[in-house]
Amino acid sequence: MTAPKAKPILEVDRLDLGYGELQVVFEVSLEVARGELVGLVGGNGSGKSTVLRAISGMITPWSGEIGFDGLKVNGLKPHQMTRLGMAHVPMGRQLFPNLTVEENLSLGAYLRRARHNRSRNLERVFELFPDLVSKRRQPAGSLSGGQQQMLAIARALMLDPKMLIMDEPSLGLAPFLVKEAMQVVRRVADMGLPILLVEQNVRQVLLVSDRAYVLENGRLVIDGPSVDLMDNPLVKKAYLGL
Amino acid sequence: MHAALEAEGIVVQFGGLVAVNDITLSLDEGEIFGLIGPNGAGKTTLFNALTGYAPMRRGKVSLFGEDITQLPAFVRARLGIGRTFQIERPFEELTVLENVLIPAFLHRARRSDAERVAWDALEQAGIADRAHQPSADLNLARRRRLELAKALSLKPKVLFLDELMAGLNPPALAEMIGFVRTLTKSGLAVLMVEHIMKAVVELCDHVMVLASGERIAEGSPEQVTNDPKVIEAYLGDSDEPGDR
Amino acid sequence: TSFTGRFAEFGAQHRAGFEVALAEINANGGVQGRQVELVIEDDTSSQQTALAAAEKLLSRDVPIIMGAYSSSITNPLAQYFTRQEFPFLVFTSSADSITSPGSDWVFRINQPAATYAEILFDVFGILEATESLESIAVVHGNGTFENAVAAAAESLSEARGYELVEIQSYDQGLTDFRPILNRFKAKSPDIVFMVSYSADAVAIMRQVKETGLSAKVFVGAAAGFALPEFLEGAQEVAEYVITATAWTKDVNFEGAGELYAALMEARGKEPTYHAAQAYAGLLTVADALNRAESLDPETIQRALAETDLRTSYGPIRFTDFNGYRNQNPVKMVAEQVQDGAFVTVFTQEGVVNPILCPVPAWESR
Amino acid sequence: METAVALLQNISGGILIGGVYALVGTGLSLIFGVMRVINFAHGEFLAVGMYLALVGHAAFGLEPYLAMLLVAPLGFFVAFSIERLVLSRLVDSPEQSTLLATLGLALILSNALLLLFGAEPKTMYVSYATATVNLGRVTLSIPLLLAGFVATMIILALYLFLTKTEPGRAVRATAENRLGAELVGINTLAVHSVVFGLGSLIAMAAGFVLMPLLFAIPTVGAGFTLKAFVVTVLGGMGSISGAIGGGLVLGLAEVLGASYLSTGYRDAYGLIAFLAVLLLRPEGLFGRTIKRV
Amino acid sequence: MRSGIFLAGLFIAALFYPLIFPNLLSIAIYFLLLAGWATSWDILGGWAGQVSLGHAAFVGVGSYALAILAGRYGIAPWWGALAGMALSAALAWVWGLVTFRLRGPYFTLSTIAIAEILRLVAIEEAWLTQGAEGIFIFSLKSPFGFDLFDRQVEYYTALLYLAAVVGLVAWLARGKLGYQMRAVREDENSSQAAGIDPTRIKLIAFMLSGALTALGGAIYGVYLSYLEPHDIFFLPLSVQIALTAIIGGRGTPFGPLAGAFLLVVAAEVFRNAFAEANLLIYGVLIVLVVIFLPRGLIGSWQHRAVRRRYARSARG
Ligand SMILES: Nc1ncnc2c1ncn2[C@@H]1O[C@H](COP(=O)(O)OP(=O)(O)OP(=O)(O)O)[C@@H](O)[C@H]1O
Ligand SMILES: Nc1ncnc2c1ncn2[C@@H]1O[C@H](COP(=O)(O)OP(=O)(O)OP(=O)(O)O)[C@@H](O)[C@H]1O
Ligand SMILES: [Mg+2]
Ligand SMILES: [Mg+2]
Repeated sequence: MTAPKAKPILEVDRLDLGYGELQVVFEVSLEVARGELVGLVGGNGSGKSTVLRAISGMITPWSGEIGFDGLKVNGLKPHQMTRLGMAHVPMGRQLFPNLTVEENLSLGAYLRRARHNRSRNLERVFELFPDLVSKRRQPAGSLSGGQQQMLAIARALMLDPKMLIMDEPSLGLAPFLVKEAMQVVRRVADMGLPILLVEQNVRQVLLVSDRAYVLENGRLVIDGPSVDLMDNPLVKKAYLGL
Repeated sequence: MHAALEAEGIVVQFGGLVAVNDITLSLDEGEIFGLIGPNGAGKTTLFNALTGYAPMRRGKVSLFGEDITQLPAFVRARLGIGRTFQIERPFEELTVLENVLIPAFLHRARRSDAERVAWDALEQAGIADRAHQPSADLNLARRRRLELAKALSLKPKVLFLDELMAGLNPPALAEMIGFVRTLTKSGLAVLMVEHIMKAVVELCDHVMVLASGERIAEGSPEQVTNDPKVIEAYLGDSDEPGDR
Repeated sequence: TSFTGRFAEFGAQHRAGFEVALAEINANGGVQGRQVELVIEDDTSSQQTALAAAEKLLSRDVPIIMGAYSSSITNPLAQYFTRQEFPFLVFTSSADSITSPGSDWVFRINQPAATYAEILFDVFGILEATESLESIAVVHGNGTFENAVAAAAESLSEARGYELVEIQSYDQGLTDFRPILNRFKAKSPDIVFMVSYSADAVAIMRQVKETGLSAKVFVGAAAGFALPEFLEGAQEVAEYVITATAWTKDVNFEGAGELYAALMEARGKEPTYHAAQAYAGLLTVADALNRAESLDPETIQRALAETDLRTSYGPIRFTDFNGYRNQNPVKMVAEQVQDGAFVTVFTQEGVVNPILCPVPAWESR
Repeated sequence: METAVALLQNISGGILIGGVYALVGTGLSLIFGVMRVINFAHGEFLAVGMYLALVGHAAFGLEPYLAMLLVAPLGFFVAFSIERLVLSRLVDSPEQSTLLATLGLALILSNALLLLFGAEPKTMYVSYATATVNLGRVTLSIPLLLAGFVATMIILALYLFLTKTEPGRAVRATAENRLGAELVGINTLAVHSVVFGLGSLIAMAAGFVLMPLLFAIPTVGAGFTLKAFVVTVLGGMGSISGAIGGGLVLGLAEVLGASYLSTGYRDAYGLIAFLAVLLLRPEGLFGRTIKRV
Repeated sequence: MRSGIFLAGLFIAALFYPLIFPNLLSIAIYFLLLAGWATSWDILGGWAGQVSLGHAAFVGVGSYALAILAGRYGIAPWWGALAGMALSAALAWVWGLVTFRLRGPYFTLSTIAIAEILRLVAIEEAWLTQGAEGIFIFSLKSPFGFDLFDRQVEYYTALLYLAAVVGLVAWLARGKLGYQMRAVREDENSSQAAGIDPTRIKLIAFMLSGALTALGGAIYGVYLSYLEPHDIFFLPLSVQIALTAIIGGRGTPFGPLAGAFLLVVAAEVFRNAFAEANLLIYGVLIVLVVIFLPRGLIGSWQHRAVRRRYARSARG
């Protein structure tokens, strides 16, 4: 069930990344197949967010290749990636705090490719996140942390994306919300959307994802089906705190 | 004998919203006091009120018996209240050492003396090896340690830690828990807000649970984590995320 | 002088005057048989650049230095050259303070600010014969020069028995004079006395019409009202305005008409009296250099002091009078806008063309 | 009775002038709201507008208001390209960089005008330059009325654009959160360029409507930049409706101060109002306070 | 340390300048004064992070105090300068108390407004300042027989002034106040947590900055020997002071010096080389510096140096 059969939607090949003169990611290769929920885990500062930033176009790779949906996308800007159908839920959510929940969502469908499905998607999203329905006329800034996280995911879904990448959706959430957020991610994946999920909370990631990569100091060290990683002694020691 | 920090009937309001409602707490030297609760419960706001950043509608705060309710934040800092911020705020243009030097200057006017204090704090927080790195380039774990070092170089008597552990991976978390534990040895009183229950359970002597600005439970970590009200409002019932 | 910055407009006029004068001097064999070279520095309309440029010129062994446009720049220059004991010829800046008290080293061929007011008050005196003029209202910019003219107008009103009903200053670049004009209207003065640079002058006259402010005499002292731009911009509302100027093509100095034509060609458009002043300034310098036996500052200073020259700008000689020092006693002329053109109406010799007065009210034009 | 008429006269004058100030402020406010750039070259764009009006008038004998429509694309293009060339490179630079850059631009623009058109003041003569209408005993200048009217229309159009159209929404989203806007697929750099183009075009439009009233010199801009600052602060930075209020307050403060106090301090009245508002209501007279967590 | 030696060398070289270029003193004096003003401005604008565009007001207060006291009461120029400094410090104190509630661009705009109001006051209150007519400094008491109007004497006075200001700032930068100012600039909340009273630090910075600017203004007044409100309380002068510091590098002890050097030399070269286009080219220069060196000449270099030093130490 987890092995990629068709051509993967995201292919990252030997990526080198860095800031200024400092290299932080070395020869990272990974792929995400259609319909797959893939985790990317690793210690603090191991370069997870950096990889996501490169994929979504916030930084330009030093070398290596990023292929998305059959296209080479190195060096495209975030909005161009979005146009291709890549939705990014970054750390810190990046909502429009003074606009209402509804306005935030409808901006999510700003692009022409999503615009005509706007009302259909809106319904779908409210189904997925019933909490947001009652808040639709409130400014996004007034929502609680957990609700804001939901809204960020919901806004990304409004795009009708081909793929979703998420950076630490559970950061700073209360324990029960962490679980809820993870369940939401799983539900979205079950609807057939491929997801690349970066999380500090390794245990949670391994519980929900199909496959995972482990990054250490900017290099990939282990990868494989999540169930196997759960039992990997190295992972157990370093990331599960067991 | 006075408690290190006492707060009585604290109320904070933002417009019509009562963010903190009538909270009373007391904290002794060497004690670690945990504050937990769902997002938006008012934990940070309570911290802000106690440290002088949020205006209080009502209530009284005293430090070793001295009333500090009316004092501005920087005076409270001088009297011995150290704090970290939930969203870390290093002085970005400065190096790690210089960041820590600033609070260290508080009690020593001479640079060489202040530097000694700063180095001690850096060692204590485990980030001395990065002393000359520009602080803007630090990763999350190190930023947290820097926050801690900054608070420590004030030589505080009471330390407020706002989600110091959030986002740390298990080894970094274990290390940080170790740092905090050693702090209390010298009699420092610690008040911490955390969502990471592991840290709360391992460190705290006493825990208070807030929800919508109200206190809903209080007691030892075991008592609190087993309280059905807390489980419902905060912890959630199962340990597993969804069924798959 | 200034080629860039706030006063660039006048630098361009000066340049035309210099060109014409230089060509004339060198065509006539230069000075003591040598061709004259003119070294020009741009002061970028800034005091400090002017001082630096002055020092630079001194170090280049020029025999004499002329400058600048704005009084605020010429004043520190005059101070500097006095201390350096170097001859300095002022040809445009009109602040009284340049030659009053003045110094041995500073010479000025153009009129001080106060004379702008004087000639106009002389005109009022003439008009009194037929009209009763009693009250006067003054509006002026707050620059050094406008201020000086207004101050002179204030003291002259008192000396000559006019009632000063309003005196209002405004900040440069102001666009809306209506409040001031409405105030004037409430006092209905016989004379409206305006001191402004050219751009403001147009706006003032347009708004005078708009607010319906009528008076028996409108006078515009100084720069703004005497420039061709004023006619162009204000068109019919400029009619009847009387202005004071140092030089026009109609003055009865020999060659004035030819000078006008030459300046016109050099500037590529209507020249102003600033161009003529620059022209006369350079001639004065050449004349002094011609008479000086050597190029050391004292000799040139002495030669300058003994200047007695007739130019198409007018006679030039430096005397001490009324507290002025080394000041050329310029005879101003008054012009009036008649049928869309400046007509010279009054000179020191008396009325040369009829002065239209009183000015008809706006409704009846 | 006389004083009442005078008061009415002054108030109506203040309102009309205020309308033009509002227009100048609106452009600045738009740029600040979206790009967080305090544009020190704003007045220079107004000056560019004046010269464009002159050129249009001289070359084609056009009414300034007609010329405005014809030359607008050119003006927009100039500002748009300047943003592309300079400011877009500074999006991630420290805050003072853009401040400096716009100061540099101001110098470049005003001196380019000096080189192209010379330093002497240029006026434009239109037949209605001094025409007036009478409302009761109050006299109103027709060019000023026209200016006030056009200013209102432009501001209204801008308001409708921002609130009612899809691109307008993209502009607001960019103003709220640039990264967030990128993530929903908005090309925020393009939005910046367009906003800068629009904001500057509005300044130029103000130059157009002022031309029949005023005169153009290359250095006319600086004073208007200052006025625009006053307007935007009075009204609340980044708020379009605030700019209208700010413009009116400034117009009235100046006219009434000059009429009933002393004219020498005329500019000070606006500035004092500005300081008072800054200190008492930093969000502007008409701004809403939006507190964030 | 090394930069200290470098600077001492520069200072000694500067002592000989008048011997080498006896005819280029005016421009050197202006450079020294501009560098001094920019360094003073930087105390507030760079170190404490409050960008002011109203510093010409302090130049005005300093020069007018000297001119009025010397001209009207025959008071010695050094007392006049001191009075100007004291007055400026007092002005800065009031000014700061009123405006420090404002942050970022709002503070900047308020400084423009206040300086403009002061300009109007200087024009309108002629009983004090002689208004638009301007005020002359004709004669001054000569200390130790030096003629203060002599360009050489002015040069050395200005050089001493600059050396004192730069020295003071370099010394401050390493000490408590320097760090407290930077803390306030970076984050006021965090600095409160470090026990710092941000308002007090900003006030100190403003008063120091104002007083030192006024001292330079007093020297400038003597150099011009004629003051006129439009030229002294001039917004472009305020802008140039800020520009100099920012181009050189905000919050670096020697940045303003470098900025002044670049701008003065560029202005002079362009004035001679490009005639009427000189200010245009000058504007282009500013834009280019901003684009390619966003932290200013020294600032960008320092920023890179810190990182390089760290990268080296991390590797080694
Ligand atoms: N903007 C930046 N400038 C310079 N260095 C950076 C920047 N952002 C990140 N880094 C460095 O790059 C390295 C990788 O950072 P990254 O944020 O990708 O790690 P991460 O795996 O996402 O860790 P975290 O758990 O902290 O989110 C870290 O050492 C960090 O210090
Ligand atoms: N400055 C403010 N203005 C208005 N409302 C505020 C402000 N600060 C906080 N609030 C509101 O007060 C409530 C408590 O917020 P607080 O930040 O204290 O929550 P918290 O318990 O720290 O949550 P989290 O765990 O997500 O950090 C929230 O509803 C928040 O929206
Ligand atoms: Mg990360
Ligand atoms: Mg919190």
